[in-house]
Amino acid sequence: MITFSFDGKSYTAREGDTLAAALLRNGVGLVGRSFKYHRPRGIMTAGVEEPNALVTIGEGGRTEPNTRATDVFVYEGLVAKSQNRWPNLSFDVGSVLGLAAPALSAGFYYKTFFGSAKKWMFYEYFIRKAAGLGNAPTQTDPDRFSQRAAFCDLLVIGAGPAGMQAAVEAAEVGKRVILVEQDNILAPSLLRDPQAQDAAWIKATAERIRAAGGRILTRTTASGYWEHDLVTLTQRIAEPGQIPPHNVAQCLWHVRAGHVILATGSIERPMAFAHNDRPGVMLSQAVRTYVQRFGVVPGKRAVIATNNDDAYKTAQALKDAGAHIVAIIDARPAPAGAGSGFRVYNNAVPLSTKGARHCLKSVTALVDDKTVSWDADLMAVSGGFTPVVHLHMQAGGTLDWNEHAQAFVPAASRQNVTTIGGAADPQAIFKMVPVSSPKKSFIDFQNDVTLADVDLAWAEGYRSVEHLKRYTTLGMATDQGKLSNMAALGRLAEKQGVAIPEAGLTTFRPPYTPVTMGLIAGAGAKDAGAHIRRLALYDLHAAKNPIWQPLGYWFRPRAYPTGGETLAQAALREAKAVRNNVGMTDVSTLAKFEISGPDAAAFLEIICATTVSKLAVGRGRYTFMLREDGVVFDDGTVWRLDENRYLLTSSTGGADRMATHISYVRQVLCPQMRVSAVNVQEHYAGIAVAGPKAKSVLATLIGEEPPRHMSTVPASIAGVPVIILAASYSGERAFEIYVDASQAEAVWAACETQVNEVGGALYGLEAMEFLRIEKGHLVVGGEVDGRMTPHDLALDKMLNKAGGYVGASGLARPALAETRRRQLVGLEAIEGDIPEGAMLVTQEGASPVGHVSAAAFRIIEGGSVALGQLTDGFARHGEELIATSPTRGQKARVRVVVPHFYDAAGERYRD
Amino acid sequence: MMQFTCPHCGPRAQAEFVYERTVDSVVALDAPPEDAMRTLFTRNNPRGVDDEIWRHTYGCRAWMVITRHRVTNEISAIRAVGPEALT
Amino acid sequence: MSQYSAFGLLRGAFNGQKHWQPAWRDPQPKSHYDIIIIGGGGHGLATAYYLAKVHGLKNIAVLEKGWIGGGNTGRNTTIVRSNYRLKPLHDLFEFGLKMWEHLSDDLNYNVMFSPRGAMFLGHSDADMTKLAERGDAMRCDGIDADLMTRAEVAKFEPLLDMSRGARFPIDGALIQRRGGTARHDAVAWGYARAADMLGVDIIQKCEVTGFVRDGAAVVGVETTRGRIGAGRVGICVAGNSGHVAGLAGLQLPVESQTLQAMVTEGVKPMINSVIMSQSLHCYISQSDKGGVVFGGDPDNWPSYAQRGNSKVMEGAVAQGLALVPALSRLRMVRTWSGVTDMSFDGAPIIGETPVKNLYLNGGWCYGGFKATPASGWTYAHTLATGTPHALNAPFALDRFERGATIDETGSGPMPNSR
Amino acid sequence: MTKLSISMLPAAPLHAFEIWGNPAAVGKRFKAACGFALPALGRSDGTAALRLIRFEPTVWLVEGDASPLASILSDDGAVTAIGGGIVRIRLSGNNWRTVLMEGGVFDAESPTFAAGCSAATIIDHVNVRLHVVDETTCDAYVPLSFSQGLLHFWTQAADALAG
Repeated sequence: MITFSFDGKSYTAREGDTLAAALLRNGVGLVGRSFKYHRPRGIMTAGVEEPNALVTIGEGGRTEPNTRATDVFVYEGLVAKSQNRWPNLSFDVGSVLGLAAPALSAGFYYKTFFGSAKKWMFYEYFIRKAAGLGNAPTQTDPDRFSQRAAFCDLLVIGAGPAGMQAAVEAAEVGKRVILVEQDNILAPSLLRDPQAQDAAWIKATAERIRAAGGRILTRTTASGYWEHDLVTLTQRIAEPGQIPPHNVAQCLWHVRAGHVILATGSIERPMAFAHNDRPGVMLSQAVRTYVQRFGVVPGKRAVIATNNDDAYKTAQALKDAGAHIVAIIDARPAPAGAGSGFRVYNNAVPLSTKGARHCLKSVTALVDDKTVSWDADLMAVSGGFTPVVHLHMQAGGTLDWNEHAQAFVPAASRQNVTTIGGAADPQAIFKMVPVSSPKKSFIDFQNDVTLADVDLAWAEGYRSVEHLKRYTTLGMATDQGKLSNMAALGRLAEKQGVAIPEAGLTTFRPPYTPVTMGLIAGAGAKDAGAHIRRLALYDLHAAKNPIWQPLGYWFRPRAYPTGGETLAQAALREAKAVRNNVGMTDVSTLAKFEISGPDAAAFLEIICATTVSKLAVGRGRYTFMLREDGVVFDDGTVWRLDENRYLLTSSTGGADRMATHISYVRQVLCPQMRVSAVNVQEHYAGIAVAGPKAKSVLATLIGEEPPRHMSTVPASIAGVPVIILAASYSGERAFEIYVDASQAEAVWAACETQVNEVGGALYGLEAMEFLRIEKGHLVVGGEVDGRMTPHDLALDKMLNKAGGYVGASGLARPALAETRRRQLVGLEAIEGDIPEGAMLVTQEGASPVGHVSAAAFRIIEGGSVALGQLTDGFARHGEELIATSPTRGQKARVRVVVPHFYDAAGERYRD
Repeated sequence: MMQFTCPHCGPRAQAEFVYERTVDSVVALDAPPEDAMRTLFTRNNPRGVDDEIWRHTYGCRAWMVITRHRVTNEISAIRAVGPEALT
Repeated sequence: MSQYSAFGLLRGAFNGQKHWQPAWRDPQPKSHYDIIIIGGGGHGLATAYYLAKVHGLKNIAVLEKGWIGGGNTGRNTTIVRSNYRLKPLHDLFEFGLKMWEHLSDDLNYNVMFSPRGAMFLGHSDADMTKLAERGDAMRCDGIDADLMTRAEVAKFEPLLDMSRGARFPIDGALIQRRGGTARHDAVAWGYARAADMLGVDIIQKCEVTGFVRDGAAVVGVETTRGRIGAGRVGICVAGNSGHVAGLAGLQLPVESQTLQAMVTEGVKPMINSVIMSQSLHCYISQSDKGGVVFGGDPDNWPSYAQRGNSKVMEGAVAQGLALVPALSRLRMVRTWSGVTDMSFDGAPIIGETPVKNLYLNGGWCYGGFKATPASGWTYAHTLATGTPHALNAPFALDRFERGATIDETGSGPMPNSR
Repeated sequence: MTKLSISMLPAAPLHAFEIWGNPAAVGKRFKAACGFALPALGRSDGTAALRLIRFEPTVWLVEGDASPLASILSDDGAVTAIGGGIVRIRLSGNNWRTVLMEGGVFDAESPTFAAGCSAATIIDHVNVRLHVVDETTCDAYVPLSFSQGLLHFWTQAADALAG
């Protein structure tokens, strides 16, 4: 015996019970409330198509709202709660909405609640509160969700007898086979309807499949059929709300199959008649499942309504279990049902039900144009069978109309998929048309859509099946229209006076059944799939407890505060160390490419918009790269390490983009070149040493005269080979030291010792930003914003006059040469501090003429300075503007100046 | 998620590949400026078959032309692009 | 035709709602129209409505190959906002946002525009500066935008992960309080009903298969329901612009890509606004029915298939859960995909084409829904007068080759991220 | 089933050996100098002192002493050091294939992916290069910046699977 609770009351269940079976076993008939009118609802089905019996399972971060009671197996301690009711399930204040139903027809909200948007929001507040079903958890999910790939020759979906047979045959001829069953046992239909195969056959067949290397996954639903025979499977490792082993609650399988067999069976259809939604009205096969598989008899006096033979098995099962079959209402003319031993009424269709205290009391039918009523506490309904063609259709397959079964069946597919069993060949039924009052004849039970709603949509011109669905919300509930679709199509066809296949067809898209969001996210739920990239020197930085700053997926030290410094204080101290003394920083994340071969220089002159080939061995230069449309997209430096070997650096943020660009040019545009372009971004860690004392620090470290500005030499520090590039971003004499990342710690330590020796400091990105702004250096993502040309950034004098670089054609576009373009300027505060990102306006209230792309302070003298983009900025030096940030309530008066605030002549680079 | 048969690696999941551009948008380095910009900025964009440049970025890093139907995702051809094919 | 009102519904309560008439007629196509709009989505129907209402034109048809509102109008995440950084964009979208505020009354059809706030989260100081820059650009042009502190964000959306240790910690947000969502289908149906009342012929199941030319000029269209003459023809089929323009021999700076979105099972209110992010590419809101609506990036490769991709969906959901962990145990119940015109600067194209009498409205990338009223208004102006409205003049087709692109993100002439 | 052991191998010099022309001639020179042929794509070959693993059409990953390679290439290719950016993670035990399916898209469970085979793929968003050393050992070559994260990911997956 298993103990569980529902709405706070404790019950017991048997091993293997679904929650629905357990509730019925305990005589609980009222389980939920409908979405719109809050009508009392019970258990209607025994499967994933259940529209009514939705409950919230579990507690805390494992709470799963809207769980179908028919699709959760009871475990010890399961906690279930009813939902969409207040104050409780049997007395729900929301059910007053049912009284207003005559006014709340389909799409009523389109026709009222006029007035301003604010007024609508007032009404909407109440509508939103009434809508929804369960409550989402508010705590963090304590479990993980796994995602796995699998490959097979054959994937069989549905482990009924047909599916198992197909799986074993393939496995035993050496194929890789996966067999999937959404129930927690194989061949569950054999428990409902005992057949030739028995439990022993199931066990033996499963063993044969496994012995042949096949994989069997139960409690696993094929939820999506995607391109090229990729099928996603959702596997429940733990039941909803249950604490899973190893913290993994579910697994999402991505299965690439050579061939897919769908043995997915069919779903029984309800019938449309008045008050067909009352607790106690159930689908026939569901009733049989509860009786035969679970040993639960959901009623004592049963009326069966059917249009086919299958429901007679239900009658027999009920009778065998001791229930009284009051009547069988068979839509078919005599002699259908004759000889069954039951009281059969032919030419009979259900009209309505009556109830009391949320239980069924009586059923009324139309028999040969006469009304007949019976007292009953259970009604088992079979309106025919809808093949589960969802996956076939998701795969892009078409459907055929099967007149005997009044159902769509799979036809051609462009993927390697075959449907077998009941899904391909459903049982024959008798076509019937609803005759009862459409107003209370529900077809979408959860969303409370009635035949009258379909009729209204039709009358108002919403006649395509998609309009109908959208106008009435039919099929939009958590059961995804599994029960309602055919009823709606039938009514639509009736209105149009055409056959169902001509009335239209809705498309099935994934998922087949709703899929837990955490499972879709998988491991990505924790970090959005954006893994942090860890610096080679991470441990050394972390030991200093810096303030970190994200840059793309990297995190880099922003500043190294000491003694309670704020970020700004630390950054200013660090920047001053660079200006006055020496500082060192980690520049490892810069993009780096090693370009080798006889055509290396020629190749670089395609990538770079500046000249390269004139560089002598051991020399380097600033360079920038253009997109094909002529816009600047990155900048960096290029160094000639050897006769045929160059090192190209570019920005961290653009590294991946630049790597792709270089590969594209190499592989697609210049396949004939004799060149090797290797991405060495992570191979080399980089350490920058900058400041007036940088040269002497370097000299000590390498034991020789450091290279002059824009020169490079190989050297050795702490016994480790390094490359020294004499380059400066800060505006001071500076060096970048590149070293194999696996040996970088020793080099960093040696540098740090020397820097400390002379009283220098580590500096982070914030100080670097101060330094480069003051110097007037560009940053990709700031001044280089993907909209500026070399001319706009005053880089045009550096363009390779010979052309031939990527972007040369783009630069020739006429609008790029017109006036009124934004151009790079410097800004100097006259009054106030310049807010970064502020708009530049000529006067209060005017539309902006530019913006502040980066703002900082003069490091030594103080005073707010900035870089910006300004319309026709080159011609506006000296002009006064306002830099205003209304969102922050900040502004400054500024003067437009040349964008160099520090050592414009570059004298500090000279030794 | 589609599956592409990489000319070098065989059948691989689309997740290993990155779409880069259509073949009709490839601007040769020596294209005249006017043609270059028209090529860069306009596409056939057929509701049918087109030649696309994809890269096996998370695999062998090679570039290839994939001929694909934009509605059915049927792949009719894949050919390698790049330096002299090495075996 | 009956006016929609609460009174009408009450009256219906006593007659079984039997007095309602079709919301629009189902006319046969005439042999000639002054203006034909190709495409019965929100934009096309809005264009027809404003042509009739503002420009007084009487002889207009909207041709729809399927059913109205069945393309991207019915396949988006229903977000309405005007919070763009660049002036031509925020001016156009703001013009539209102002129209949204009165659209239900104007159309006598409740489009459920719900301005509950559209928020961009910032996850670093750099993000917050970028958001301030965007907000400042908007504010200087008279558009509402406010920065929110961390504490304000936490109060406004209590289920966001506000922990400092989050992968994308939340440092604040830029909110446009006048932004929000609307009911997408209602927009198409409301415009259709209002246009129909003004005499516009809305012709469904009528696919354009070619253009009728007289020398250099277009003088009509071939359709699955026969040839129809026209004074001017306006293409308005975003997603399929490349295909339809191709029938006229035009190649566009557009690539069609799939954009998918999804919705969870309905739950009681948990998300109050529209949540977007400066660093991530997902957007989250909750519908009136309680479903949490999710969107992400387009698929980044060309496609006309209205089908999603599992990996792209997984990526978008992972991003959403990183922001709102409480979504973990909700279930995705439905997915849908639209085919979007990805233009090569991320901005739309509205204006003339090189072919006389043929006009284009497309290239909306994944931002078309919110623009519906503004798009219709400016396109109607363009079609009625033959010259663009000031608001859509910057969005000319020739801007790419001229070098006057409107590139909000600065990502350049590729419809994917590179 | 033996528990999977997942560990980082010590840093080692690794090189990219790229050919841009005359592949047949280079192949001949290589075989003459090194005693084994350049392996085909998706394969490895070599000795404890020098092993080449081919993950790309024109590039081989070189493990071991790369000093003789430059002269073999002459003007037909180049050798570039890349080892600083790559961490080698060794998965040894019976179920390394199962672990590699977690967060992956490549068929590491295929019987044809056997000793001496190599493949580059993406696992948990990281580009990973795999080399099957023997039936119970697979080496993964992982970008340095993602290596700690991937090590954790595999360890967690192995623990869950071991249960």
